[in-house]
Amino acid sequence: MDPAPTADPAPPDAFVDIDDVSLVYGRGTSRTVALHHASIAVPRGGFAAVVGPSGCGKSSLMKLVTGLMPPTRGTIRVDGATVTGPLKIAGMAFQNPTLLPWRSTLDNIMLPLEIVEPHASRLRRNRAEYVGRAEALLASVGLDGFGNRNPWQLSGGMQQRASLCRSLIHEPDLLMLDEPFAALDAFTREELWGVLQKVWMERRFTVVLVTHDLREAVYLADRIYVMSARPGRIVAARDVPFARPRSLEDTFAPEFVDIVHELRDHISRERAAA
Amino acid sequence: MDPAPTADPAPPDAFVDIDDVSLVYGRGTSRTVALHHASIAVPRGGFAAVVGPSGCGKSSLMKLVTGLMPPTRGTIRVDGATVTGPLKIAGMAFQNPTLLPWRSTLDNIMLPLEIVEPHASRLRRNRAEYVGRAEALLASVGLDGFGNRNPWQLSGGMQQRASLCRSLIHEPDLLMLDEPFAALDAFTREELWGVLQKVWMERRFTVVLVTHDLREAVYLADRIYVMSARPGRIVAARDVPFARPRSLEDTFAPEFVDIVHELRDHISRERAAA
Amino acid sequence: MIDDLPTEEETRSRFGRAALENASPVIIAIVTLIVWEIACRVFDVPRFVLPTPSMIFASLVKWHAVIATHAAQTLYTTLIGFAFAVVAGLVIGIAVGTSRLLYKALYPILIAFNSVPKVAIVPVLVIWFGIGTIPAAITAFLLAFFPIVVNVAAGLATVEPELEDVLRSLGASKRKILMKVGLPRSMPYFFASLKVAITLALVGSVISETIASNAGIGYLMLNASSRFDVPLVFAGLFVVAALGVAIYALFATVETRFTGWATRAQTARLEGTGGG
Amino acid sequence: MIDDLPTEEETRSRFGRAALENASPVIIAIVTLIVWEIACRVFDVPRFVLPTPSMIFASLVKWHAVIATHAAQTLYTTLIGFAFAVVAGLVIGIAVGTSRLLYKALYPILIAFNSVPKVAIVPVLVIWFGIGTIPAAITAFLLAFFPIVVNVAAGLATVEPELEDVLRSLGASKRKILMKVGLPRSMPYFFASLKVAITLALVGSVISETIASNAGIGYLMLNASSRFDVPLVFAGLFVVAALGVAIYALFATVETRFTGWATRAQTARLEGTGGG
Amino acid sequence: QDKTKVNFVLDWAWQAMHGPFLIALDKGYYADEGLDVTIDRGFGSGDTIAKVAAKAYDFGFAEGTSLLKFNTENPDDQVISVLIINDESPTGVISVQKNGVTTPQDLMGKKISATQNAATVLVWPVFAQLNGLDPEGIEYLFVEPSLRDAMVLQGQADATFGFATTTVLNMVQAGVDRDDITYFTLAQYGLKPYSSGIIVRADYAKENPEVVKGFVAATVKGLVDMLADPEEGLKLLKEREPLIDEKVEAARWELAEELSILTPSVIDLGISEVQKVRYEEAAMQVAESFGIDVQPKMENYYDPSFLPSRQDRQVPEAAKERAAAK
Ligand SMILES: Nc1ncnc2c1ncn2[C@@H]1O[C@H](COP(=O)(O)OP(=O)(O)OP(=O)(O)O)[C@@H](O)[C@H]1O
Ligand SMILES: Nc1ncnc2c1ncn2[C@@H]1O[C@H](COP(=O)(O)OP(=O)(O)OP(=O)(O)O)[C@@H](O)[C@H]1O
Ligand SMILES: Cc1ncc(C[n+]2csc(CCO)c2C)c(N)n1
Ligand SMILES: [Mg+2]
Ligand SMILES: [Mg+2]
Repeated sequence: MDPAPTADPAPPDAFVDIDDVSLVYGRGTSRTVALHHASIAVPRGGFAAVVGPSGCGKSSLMKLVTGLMPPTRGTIRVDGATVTGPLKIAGMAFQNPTLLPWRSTLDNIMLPLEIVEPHASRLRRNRAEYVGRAEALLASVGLDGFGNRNPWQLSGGMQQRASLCRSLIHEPDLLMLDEPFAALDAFTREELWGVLQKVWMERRFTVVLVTHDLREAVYLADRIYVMSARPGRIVAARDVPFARPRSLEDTFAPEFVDIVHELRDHISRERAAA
Repeated sequence: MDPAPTADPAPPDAFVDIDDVSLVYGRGTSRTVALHHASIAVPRGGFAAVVGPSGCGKSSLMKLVTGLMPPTRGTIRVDGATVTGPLKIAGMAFQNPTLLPWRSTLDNIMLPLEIVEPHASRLRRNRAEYVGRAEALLASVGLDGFGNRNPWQLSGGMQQRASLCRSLIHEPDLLMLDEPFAALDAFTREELWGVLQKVWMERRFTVVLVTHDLREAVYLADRIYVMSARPGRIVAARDVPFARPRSLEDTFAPEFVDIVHELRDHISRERAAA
Repeated sequence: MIDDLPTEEETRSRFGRAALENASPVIIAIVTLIVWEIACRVFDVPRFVLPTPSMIFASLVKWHAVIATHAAQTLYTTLIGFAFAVVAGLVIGIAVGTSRLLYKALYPILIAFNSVPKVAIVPVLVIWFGIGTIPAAITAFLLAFFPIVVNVAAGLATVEPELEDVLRSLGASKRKILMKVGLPRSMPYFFASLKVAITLALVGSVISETIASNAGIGYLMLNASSRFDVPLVFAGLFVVAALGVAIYALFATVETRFTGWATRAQTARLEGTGGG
Repeated sequence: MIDDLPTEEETRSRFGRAALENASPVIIAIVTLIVWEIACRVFDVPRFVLPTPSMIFASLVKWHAVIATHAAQTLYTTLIGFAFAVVAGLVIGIAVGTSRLLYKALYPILIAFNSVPKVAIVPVLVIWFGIGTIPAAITAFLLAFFPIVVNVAAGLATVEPELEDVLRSLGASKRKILMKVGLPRSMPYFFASLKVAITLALVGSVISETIASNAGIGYLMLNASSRFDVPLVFAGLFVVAALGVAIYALFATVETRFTGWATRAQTARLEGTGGG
Repeated sequence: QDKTKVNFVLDWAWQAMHGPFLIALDKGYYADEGLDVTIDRGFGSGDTIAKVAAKAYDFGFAEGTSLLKFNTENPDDQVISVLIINDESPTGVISVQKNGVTTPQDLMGKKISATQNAATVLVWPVFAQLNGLDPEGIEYLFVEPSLRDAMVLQGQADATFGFATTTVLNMVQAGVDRDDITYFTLAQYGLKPYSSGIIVRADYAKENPEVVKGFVAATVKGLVDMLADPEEGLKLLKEREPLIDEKVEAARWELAEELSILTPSVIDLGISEVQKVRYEEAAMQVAESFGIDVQPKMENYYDPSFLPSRQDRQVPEAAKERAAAK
C-alpha cells in the first residue's frame, strides 16, 4: 500500500487527475473544510474506488470531478483539460437516486439520451432502438417490466438500480458512481458487481466508485484510495492486482481477503489516530 | 432455523403481531402484490430483524406496522390493539432520511418532541433540557456541532444518522428502522450498532430492523426473519441466542459466523428456487 | 399462488364518491342561488340594487341571442389576451426565475406596474389603438400575465438543486436544464397561476369593454346599467362567470396530466394505498 | 493543519454585484422614465393622452400634501383588505388544498366569482355599507384573496407524501401535519401569491375609491380625470405603484426567512459553493 | 343637538355647481332648519337616483330626465324632484373651431364621441326630428366619459355629446384656447326638459314633509347667496376639495349660469318656477326617446309643494346685472 497521498504523482496519461484539491463549504460559523489537499489520478480505462468514513468528502469529490462545483484550491483535469464546468462525457449515479418524479422510470433512464450527443440528435429517429437498449439495461439490473412505473412506485433499492441504469445508458467515457449499491441486499449487490464488471470490461470506460463496502472495492477496482475523516485527505492508495474477470469465488481467496483486511486495518488505525 | 413461516404462531404476548398480511399496490397493469401472507410476531422488548432481497416488501411491511397504510388482507396488532391508523408510540427511521428541509438538523431531530406526548406539552417549559438531550443524541452518532446546519448541508450518511436520532429522541416503545445504516462506512456503522444496542438494553423498547447486512442483523437482533423475493413472504426465521451485550469481537466468533452463513445459504437457496 | 387477494373490482374506488365530487359545484351553485332568491324576496331588496336569480335568468332567456354575440366577442378578446399572457408570463417568469439579477431588477418594476389599476391605462390604449378588440385584448393580457410570471419564477427558483445536478452532470445546456427539469418541476406553480390568470383576463376584457367598445359583455353590461336594467347587468356577470368556468374546465383536464406526479399524495389518499 | 485555504475575506461574495443588484430596479425605473420623457417630447404626445414624467413629477410636488392624505387612506383600506385576504386565503386555501371534495366543489365557484369584474359589485356594497373605507377594503379583499387560495391549495396539494409520512408515523393529528409540514412546505407558493395579492388589493382599493369614496388615491384620480388633470391622474398612479413596491419590500424581507430552504439552489449559485 | 340626520349625494365630483350646498352648510342654513346634513360626491345622475331609491341617501342632486325611466320601471320605488336648480340642461354638442360644428345641421356625416345611453344620445333622434335632420346622419364612437373629450382633441371624433359645463372647461384645461371651442346646447335648439335638481323618494317626502321643506328652503337660500356672490361658494369649494382649480371653477359657474341656471324664465319668474306645459311637453319628447310608453304627468315626477315662498326664490339683483351684461 502506498504510504502517503502526496507520493501519488499523476501519471502523465491520467484521465482523471485530481491535483492537490481543497474544498471549503460556507462561511462564518457554518464554514466546513470538506477536502484538504486531496490528489487522485485515474488512468484512462482505469477503475478507481474511494473509501472513507461518512462525511469525509467523497460525494463532494465526485461533484468536483464532474464539474458540478469548483474546488476552492487545486485543479482537476479530466482527459487533459482543466475542469471549469460540468463535463459532457460523464455519467453519474448520485448517492440519492434523484429520479425525476414527473417521468416514468424508463423515461428517467432515457434522460441522458436526450441530452448527450450523438444520442440526442439521433434519438427521435431511432427511438425504438434506444428504448430497447434502455429496457435491456433495466432487465440486466432485475427491473424488467418496471419501465412504465413512476419512480415513487419503486422500492429504495429499485430506485437506486434505475439510477445506475441512467448513468450507463449513454455509454459515458467517465462513470462516477456514488455508493450505487448501498440500498441493495448482498445478493442483488453481488450480482450487479458482475454486471458492472462485464460492461466495464467490454467498453473500458474510466470509473470512479465511492463505496463503503471494502469487498466491493477490491472486487471491482484496480486501485483503491482511502480517505481520512473530514477534512478529507487521501491517506493511502492500494493497487488490486487480480486478473479480470474476477468472480465471487475470488473474493474468498486469501489474497483477496488480505487486501480487504489491510484496508480495514489502515482505516481503523487512521480512526484511532484522529 | 424455523422451517416455515406459518409455523411461527404469534405468542400470546406478542407486542407486534403481523398476522397473515398481504398488500397489493395499484390497479390494472400497475398492480403489484408486495406482500403475500406474511406473519411476524415480536414480543415486547424484543429485537427483530427482517432481511430480504431488494423490492420484496420490507419497507412496505414497516409502513403497515406503523399504520401508515392499511394491509389489503390480514391484520396487524401492536400492543394488543389492531392497527387502523398511524401509531402514536412508534419511532421510525425511513429508508430515505426525509429530513424536513426548512428545519435545521437539530429542529428536525426535535420534531417528535413537538408531536408526541408527554413531551409536546412539556417542550415549551423544558426546552433547554430537551435541546440538551437532542444534542447528546447527535453527539452519540458523531454529529456534534452539526445541529445548526441545514439538512442539505449534511452528507448522505450524516443525514441518515440524523434521521436515526429523530426516531429515538422521544423514547418510543416501538422503534422501526428501515436500513438505518445503509449509507455508512463499516466503522461508523459498527460504532452505531454499539450505540443502538446500548440504548436498547437500557430502555428495552421493541425494535423491528430492516437491513441488508446479515452481520448487522445477527449482531443486533434476537430473531431474524428472512423474506422471499416479491411478493414478499416470510420464508424463514432464526433466533440469535447470544448473550448481551454483544461486542464486535463476538461477530468473529465461529457460532456467530455460522449463523450468518446459515442465513446466507438460506437466502441463496431461496433465490435459486425463484 | 396469489389466491385470495382482492380482485380488480374490489380495489376500484367507490363510484358514489366520484359522482358526489363532480356534482358538488353544481349543488353549491344551486343552493347559493336559492338562498339569494329567498333573501332578496324576504328582505325585499329592490331590483336595481340586487336582482333575484329568477329575474336574472329571465333576462338571460330574453336576451340570449344578443348575449351570445357579445359573449363571443368577450371570449375572443379574453383568449387572445390570455394566450399572450401565457407566453409572456412564461418568458418573463423564466427570466426572473433563473437570474437573480433580473429577479431583483424586475420584481419591483412588475409590482409597481401591476399595482396600478389598468382601468386608468385603458384610455391611453384607446387613444392609440382605437376602441374595440385591441385595447380589450391588451387589457386582458396586462392583467393576466403577472400571476403567471410570479408563479413560474417561484417554481423555477425553488427547483431542488439535486434535480438540476442530474442534468448538469450530463453537461446539459441551461436551456436543456430548463426544459427537462425547471419547467416540468414548475408545472404545479404554472397551472395554479393559470387559474388566477384566466379570471383576470376575463376581468380585463370586460373592464376594457365597459370603457371603450362597441361589443362584448362589458359593453352590454354598461349599456344595461345606464338603462337601469340591473337584471341584464347581472345576466352579463353570470355569462362572464360561466366563460371563466368553461375555460378553467378546459385546462383542468390538461392539468392532471402535467401535475399528477406532484399531487400523488392526494391521489393516493383517495384511492387508498393497497388496501380495502 | 488547515493552512492555505481561503480566509473569510476571500470567500465573501463580491460586494459590487450585490450593490448592482440592489440598484438595478432604480436604474431600470430611471431609464424607463427618461425614455418616456423623450418619447413624449419627440412624438409630441399631448398631455391629456400621456403626460411626461416631468409633468407628473411637477404635479406630485404641487399636490404632495393632498396626495399624502389620500395615499394614507388608500394604504389603510388596502392593508385592511389585504390582511383579511391573507387570513381568508389561507383558510380557504387550506380547505381546498387538503380536501379533494372541497377542491372539486369550490374551485369552479371560486373561478366563477373571480371572473366577475368587482367594479360591478361595488355599487351593491355601497348600498349596504355606504361609501368610503368599508367598500374599498372589501373590494381589496375580494380581489386579493383568490390568488392566495389558489397558491396555498396548490402548495398543499403537492406536498411530498414522504414528508407527511414522517409526521404521520408519529401519530400526529391532521392539524399538526398541516402546521409542521403542509404550511411550511407551501411557503414558497404562499409568498408568490402575496406578490399578486398585494397588487390586486391596491387595485381593488383604488377602483372602489373611484366608484364610491370621498378619499383615497382612486378618488383623487377620478377627481383629477373628471377635471381633465391627466398629470395628476398619473401622479396618483405613481403613488399607488410606490405603495405597492413599499409593501412588497416589507414582506420580501420576511420571505427569505421562510423560503430560503426552497431557493437554496439560487443562493448557492450566487455565493458559489466552496470555491473562488 | 337633536337635529335630524340627513345625507345628501351629489351628481358628480365636486365642482362649481355644488357651491350653493356648501354655502347652505357653512352658513348654517341647514342647521337652522334643524338638519344635520352630510354631503358626498356622486358618480353620475343615474347612479344618484339609484342610490336615493335604494335609501342609501335621503336626498340627491341629479338630472331629472332619468327619473322618467326609473319611475316607470320601479313603481315601488318612486323618486321625485322637489326643487329644480338647472332650468335648462347644459347638455349639448361640443367641438373645436376647425371641425366647423356650431349648429345641429353641421353634425350630419360627423363622428361623435359619446357615452352609451347618455341622455344626449337617447334624445338625439327626437332632437334631430325637431330640427328636421336625419337621425341616422351621425356616427357614434362610444367611450367612457373621460375619454369623450380626448377623442375630439385627438381628432378621432369631430364632436362630442356631453355637458358643455364639463367638456368646455376640460378642453381649456387640455390647453385649447377658449375661443377655439365651439358648443351649443340642445335646449338652445328646442329640446327643453328641466334639468338637475333635488330628488327624494316619494314616500320619504310624504313621511317627512318638514325635513324636505327645510332642506329645500335652505338649499334655495344657498343658491341665492351663490348667485349674489359666487366667490363665496367657490372659496368654500376650494376648502372642501383642495384639488379644484378656482379659476376653472369660476369659469364653470359662469357658463352654468349662462346655459342653465339664469335662463330668462328664471330671471323673470324665480327659481324652480316650473310650468306644467313645458314640463310635460319635454317629458313627452324624452319619454319617446327613451322608449317609454307613458303619458308623463308632472305630478308623478315633480312636486312643488315643498318649495319656500316665491319671494324667497327670486334671483338677486347682482346676478340679474351679470346676466344682462352678457
Ligand atoms: N451543500 C453543502 N453545504 C455545506 N456543507 C456541505 C454541503 N455538502 C456537504 N457538506 C459538508 O461537507 C462534508 C463532506 O460531505 P460529503 O457529502 O462529501 O461527504 P461523504 O464523504 O459523501 O459522506 P457520506 O459517506 O456520509 O455520504 C460534510 O461534513 C458535509 O457536512
Ligand atoms: N407507492 C407504491 N406504489 C406502487 N407500488 C409500490 C409502491 N411502493 C412500493 N411499491 C412496490 O412494492 C414492492 C415492495 O416495495 P418495498 O419498498 O416495500 O420494497 P423493499 O423490500 O423495501 O425494497 P428495498 O430493499 O429495495 O428498499 C416493490 O415492487 C415496489 O415496486
Ligand atoms: C358622464 C357624466 N358627466 C358628468 C355628469 C354630471 N354633471 C357634470 S356637470 C353637471 C351639471 C350641469 O352643469 C352634471 C350633472 C354626469 N352625470 N355624467
Ligand atoms: Mg456521500
Ligand atoms: Mg425498502
